[in-house]
Amino acid sequence: MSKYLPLWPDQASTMASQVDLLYIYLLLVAGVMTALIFLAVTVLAIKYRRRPGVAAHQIEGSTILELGWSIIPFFVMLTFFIWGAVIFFQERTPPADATEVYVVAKQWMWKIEHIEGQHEINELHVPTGQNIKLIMTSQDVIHSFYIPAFRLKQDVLPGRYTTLWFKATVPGRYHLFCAEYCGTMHSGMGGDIVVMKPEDYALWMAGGSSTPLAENGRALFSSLGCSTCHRSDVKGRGPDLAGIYDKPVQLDDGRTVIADDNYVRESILDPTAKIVSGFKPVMPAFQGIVTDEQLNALVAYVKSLSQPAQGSAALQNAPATSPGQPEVQ
Amino acid sequence: MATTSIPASQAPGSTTKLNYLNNGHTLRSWLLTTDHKRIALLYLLSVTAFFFLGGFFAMLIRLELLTPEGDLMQADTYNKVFTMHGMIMVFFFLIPVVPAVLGNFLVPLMVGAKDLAFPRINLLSWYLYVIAGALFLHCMLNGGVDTGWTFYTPYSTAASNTNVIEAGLAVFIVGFSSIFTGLNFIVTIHRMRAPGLTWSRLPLFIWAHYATSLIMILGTPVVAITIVLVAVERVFHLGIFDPRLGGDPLLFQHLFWFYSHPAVYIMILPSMGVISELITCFSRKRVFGYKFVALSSIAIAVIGFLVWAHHMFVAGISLYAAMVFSFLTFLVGVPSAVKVFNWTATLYKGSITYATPMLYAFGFIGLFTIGGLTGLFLGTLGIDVHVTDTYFVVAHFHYVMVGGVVMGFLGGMHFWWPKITGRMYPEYWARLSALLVFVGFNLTFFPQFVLGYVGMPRRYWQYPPEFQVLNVLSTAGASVLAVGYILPMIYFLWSLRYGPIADANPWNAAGLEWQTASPPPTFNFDQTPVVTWEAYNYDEIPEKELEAPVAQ
Amino acid sequence: MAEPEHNVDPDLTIEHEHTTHSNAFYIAIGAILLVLTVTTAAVAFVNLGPFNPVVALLIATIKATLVVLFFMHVKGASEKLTGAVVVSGFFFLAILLSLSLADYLTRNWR
Amino acid sequence: MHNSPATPGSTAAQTVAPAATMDHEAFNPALRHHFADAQQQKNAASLGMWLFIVTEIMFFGGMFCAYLIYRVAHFNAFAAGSQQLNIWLGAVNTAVLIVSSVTVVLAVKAAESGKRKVLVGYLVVTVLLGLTFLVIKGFEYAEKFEKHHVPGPTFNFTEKFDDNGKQIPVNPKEAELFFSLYFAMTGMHALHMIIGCGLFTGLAIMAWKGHFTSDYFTPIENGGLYWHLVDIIWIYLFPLLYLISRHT
Repeated sequence: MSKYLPLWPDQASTMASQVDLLYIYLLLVAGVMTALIFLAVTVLAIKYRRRPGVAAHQIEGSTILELGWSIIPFFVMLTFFIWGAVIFFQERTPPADATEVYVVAKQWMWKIEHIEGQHEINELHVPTGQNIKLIMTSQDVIHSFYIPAFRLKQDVLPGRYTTLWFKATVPGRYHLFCAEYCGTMHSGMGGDIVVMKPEDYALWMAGGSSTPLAENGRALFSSLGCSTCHRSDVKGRGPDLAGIYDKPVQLDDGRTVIADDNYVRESILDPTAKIVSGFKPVMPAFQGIVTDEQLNALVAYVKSLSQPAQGSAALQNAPATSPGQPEVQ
Repeated sequence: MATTSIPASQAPGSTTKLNYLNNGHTLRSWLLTTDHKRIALLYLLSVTAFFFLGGFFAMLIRLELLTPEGDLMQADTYNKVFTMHGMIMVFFFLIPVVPAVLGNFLVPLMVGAKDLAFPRINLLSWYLYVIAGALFLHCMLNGGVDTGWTFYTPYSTAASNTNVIEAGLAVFIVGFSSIFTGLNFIVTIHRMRAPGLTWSRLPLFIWAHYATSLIMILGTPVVAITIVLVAVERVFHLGIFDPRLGGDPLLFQHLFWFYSHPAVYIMILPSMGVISELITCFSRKRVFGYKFVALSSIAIAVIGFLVWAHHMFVAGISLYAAMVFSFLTFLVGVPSAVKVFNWTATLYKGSITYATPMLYAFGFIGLFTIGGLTGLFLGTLGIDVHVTDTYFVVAHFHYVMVGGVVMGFLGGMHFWWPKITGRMYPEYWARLSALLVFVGFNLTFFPQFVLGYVGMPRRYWQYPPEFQVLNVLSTAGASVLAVGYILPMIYFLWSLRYGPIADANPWNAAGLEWQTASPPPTFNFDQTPVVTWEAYNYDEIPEKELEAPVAQ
Repeated sequence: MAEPEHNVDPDLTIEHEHTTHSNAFYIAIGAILLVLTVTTAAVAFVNLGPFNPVVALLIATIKATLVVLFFMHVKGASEKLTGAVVVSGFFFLAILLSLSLADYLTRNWR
Repeated sequence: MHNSPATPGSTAAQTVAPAATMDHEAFNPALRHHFADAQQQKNAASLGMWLFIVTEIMFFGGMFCAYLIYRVAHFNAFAAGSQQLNIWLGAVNTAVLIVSSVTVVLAVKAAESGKRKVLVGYLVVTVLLGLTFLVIKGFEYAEKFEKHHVPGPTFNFTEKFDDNGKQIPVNPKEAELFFSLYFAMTGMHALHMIIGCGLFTGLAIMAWKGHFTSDYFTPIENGGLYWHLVDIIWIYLFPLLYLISRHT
């Protein structure tokens, strides 16, 4: 793999090898098909070139043959579909133990917030061997978070969260690109994914002090006055948020939704959209009041209220919060 | 036939026969004509102009990408250049090129009609094209537009401060030009066929145009209203597609691709029709499996409407919708594969000559095979996530849209040039240009597959240095390709004056259009033809010395 | 042969005569449409739960069908093609609506 | 030459001017040169019109798609917006359009039986009904302006969604979306009505001048198809826009 003529991208995530395997399978099938057709056209064109006195032999067609070359390719393509869908399903299903990282895209930079509080711009440090889940949103137009070495890409939309997860395998520096056209400096909206060995990563994490995201969220939660209504004692005018994350919520209009990232986000920005059963629509909308970064902190905090001890670095670092027992102010 | 079809108004043996070309020479007789053949030529001129304009932008893109730094132009300029390239090539060249030029000229001839069903609407559709084109040129000179040809929201409605509305209006108008063309074709094919010309006797060119017209009629209005909504949102700051104002940008993508994916089939189907004509003629054979090939056109048109969200696999659509659309995408592969296999089988036991049109047909099969097969990569979910929005996609759609459509168009132009002008083109130069186009095309776009898989995103003005070698290769190929495209321009013009005179049927081809004079009289046929034979009845056509018409 | 027969292909020979009805018939259809309009407005004020939009759309479709069949003379036209054109129009509209909705309804947001 | 069209008379054709041989029907001023006969011309025009109607269905279909998806997404806001529309004006307008469709179909019948004055009468009544619709629509739009329900900088929506007496506040942005679609859909429909009125005025003048006979009235027929289409679109717009969750 030459530095000047790269023919294959680096493989740096668990997904990369899977995608490459499927790609090689497709290359083989496509290569064979192309070769067959090119060969057939060439051979037939030469063999049956016009010769004086030799007329063409008319053939109407052959239903069996034609059905054959309709149905057989279809089954071959079915294997592409199934294999591709299996990989896609994995790519779109983050494991439960993934460490969360928040990504905010804007023209033209990537702002990254680790749950432990580290902020980065156009760079993302991750350890090998750990599942990382990116929770991404955009402040303006559509962007797309693309890491070729991981074979992963996800559009980042304004107004909602999209997610991407991976497990890096090989330490190194890899390209991060914006893959959805987003204006003047679209091609400059890139950066690096820095994959480190866990011990190096721990060192990097230790450098510089920062407040965990959920802790920021907790501060916001009280400064914005959320804590006056969302409380666990009966006097609360809003639903208690402890333990609701990722659980079904019964709505006023009879529907049930899962309280995932997007639901929490929407409920902060536009509280009347999905009212929890038994509560009145009294909460003011926070659209335009909180920034995307603050929103991420609030979402991280709400989540931390539902997290058991394991897999939550944020919680262990958060002093006033003990696992499973949300505080009431 | 050529001699028997001299119109009565001309004395036999007279050197000039009355035909659609010399029936009036004033500018007015051209600009107010309702003759489908003249309108086809008007389209040919305007479409060619836009092709070279779009090609000019393509060269700018390739030159900028010679080096990793953005050194030839500013980022803003580059964004406008690729947007202009895309919009011109898609809306002003690829969509109209085959239907509006070859289709306009040949559909009435092939069905044995005197004209299209609505000649004045046909003229109107050319004027709409011209108005849209003028509007677009004005927009371009006025600073251009930088949204990419896809107009993605909210960039186009809230972020871009270029002439989005004017460009949108141009696309809206040219859309109606396309709708009217499609409407005219469908009515003509249903209502104006010569006696005896049953559906099962129609040339495959007609079937392909019928299928294309269906898409034009069913799809274009949706993109038209979508662009209206984008313009309205931009003017009044509404939130139809802007999430900050309650809308959803993905709805725009749904509506846009509902048309714009089938639009690819608007482009490619007519070219497939051309290829069917070429392959049968130059192998002197009936097409292998007429019904399969004919119905595969309709199948492509219908299934083509079910697959649009495969452009949106990473856009944030639901996991399940993505799987459904991926599956449906593979369905559309079947009729496309059938066409390629049947063309190849048509060669079997034929009597094949390698005239230029046939070289283009071979080229089409080659490029479309690669383009189609790489489409399967993109339909495969796991692969698409990696390669979508990279140069892999760029390479894929150029193989299909440029490789397919332009090969078909040039092949068709060479094939019907004697019918259109009454002159033969120079065979030697034509073969050379066919070769240049094929080689240049592959040199330009094949490296882009590699570039895409190693991760270079599309619409990049500058890129990491390790991608340079592949980009240089691509630019080098583009210059070969450019020569291949400019050559036909020159020798076609040359042949208008110096080309050998063609008789009514220089290729000894089947099909009604070859049974009238070259160039045809204004009303196409001296007498309404009555069809008593099947399509491509090459077994009933006696051999003829082919050396004569093939010049050089 | 000089005067070719035009009835070689059924598609080219359809006698496009729509069955005209009496004025009274058209007025009766109009009256039914008016009654349906009143009905749909009235039903809107009755709480049928999730069936309100269903009933409203059902009535609208009945009205549209009446207009298409009798006012636009699709019923009784010896012309099968017209019916096919109308049906295909609504068919592709249905594709647009249902496949887009398929995405929205299976998303885990909104 | 091979398979020249089976016309032994092709040599005979040389004695006649090409255009003259083509026209089978000796004299019919409405017959365009490229059609074999009036029937073919009429069939072509009719099919063309129907195809145009299909494009119109798809044109409005894009907006119906947007409407459907946002109605599902922001039901409360859409219901609140709908409750602010004037259902009576909407219903009256529906009735006006239905009556106009009846007059159109009667006009076509009059044309078919060659009754010129009756035809003109129905056409004029149709135009008047169309104008009535537009005037009523104008009053509705004026009301929206007064209530600041026109999307844009002045938009203001404080009304709540009244769900069986339960007052649910809605996001004004989402309500604005409802009114955006309301104005886009009814506006595009009104534009079609305006075009229709112009078209029918023209047809009435042509009919008055005696352009149409019982053999040739294709423009009346096709104009009628257009009018009915515009009617059908309104038949759907009325329940979709005006009748969301009215049962309070």
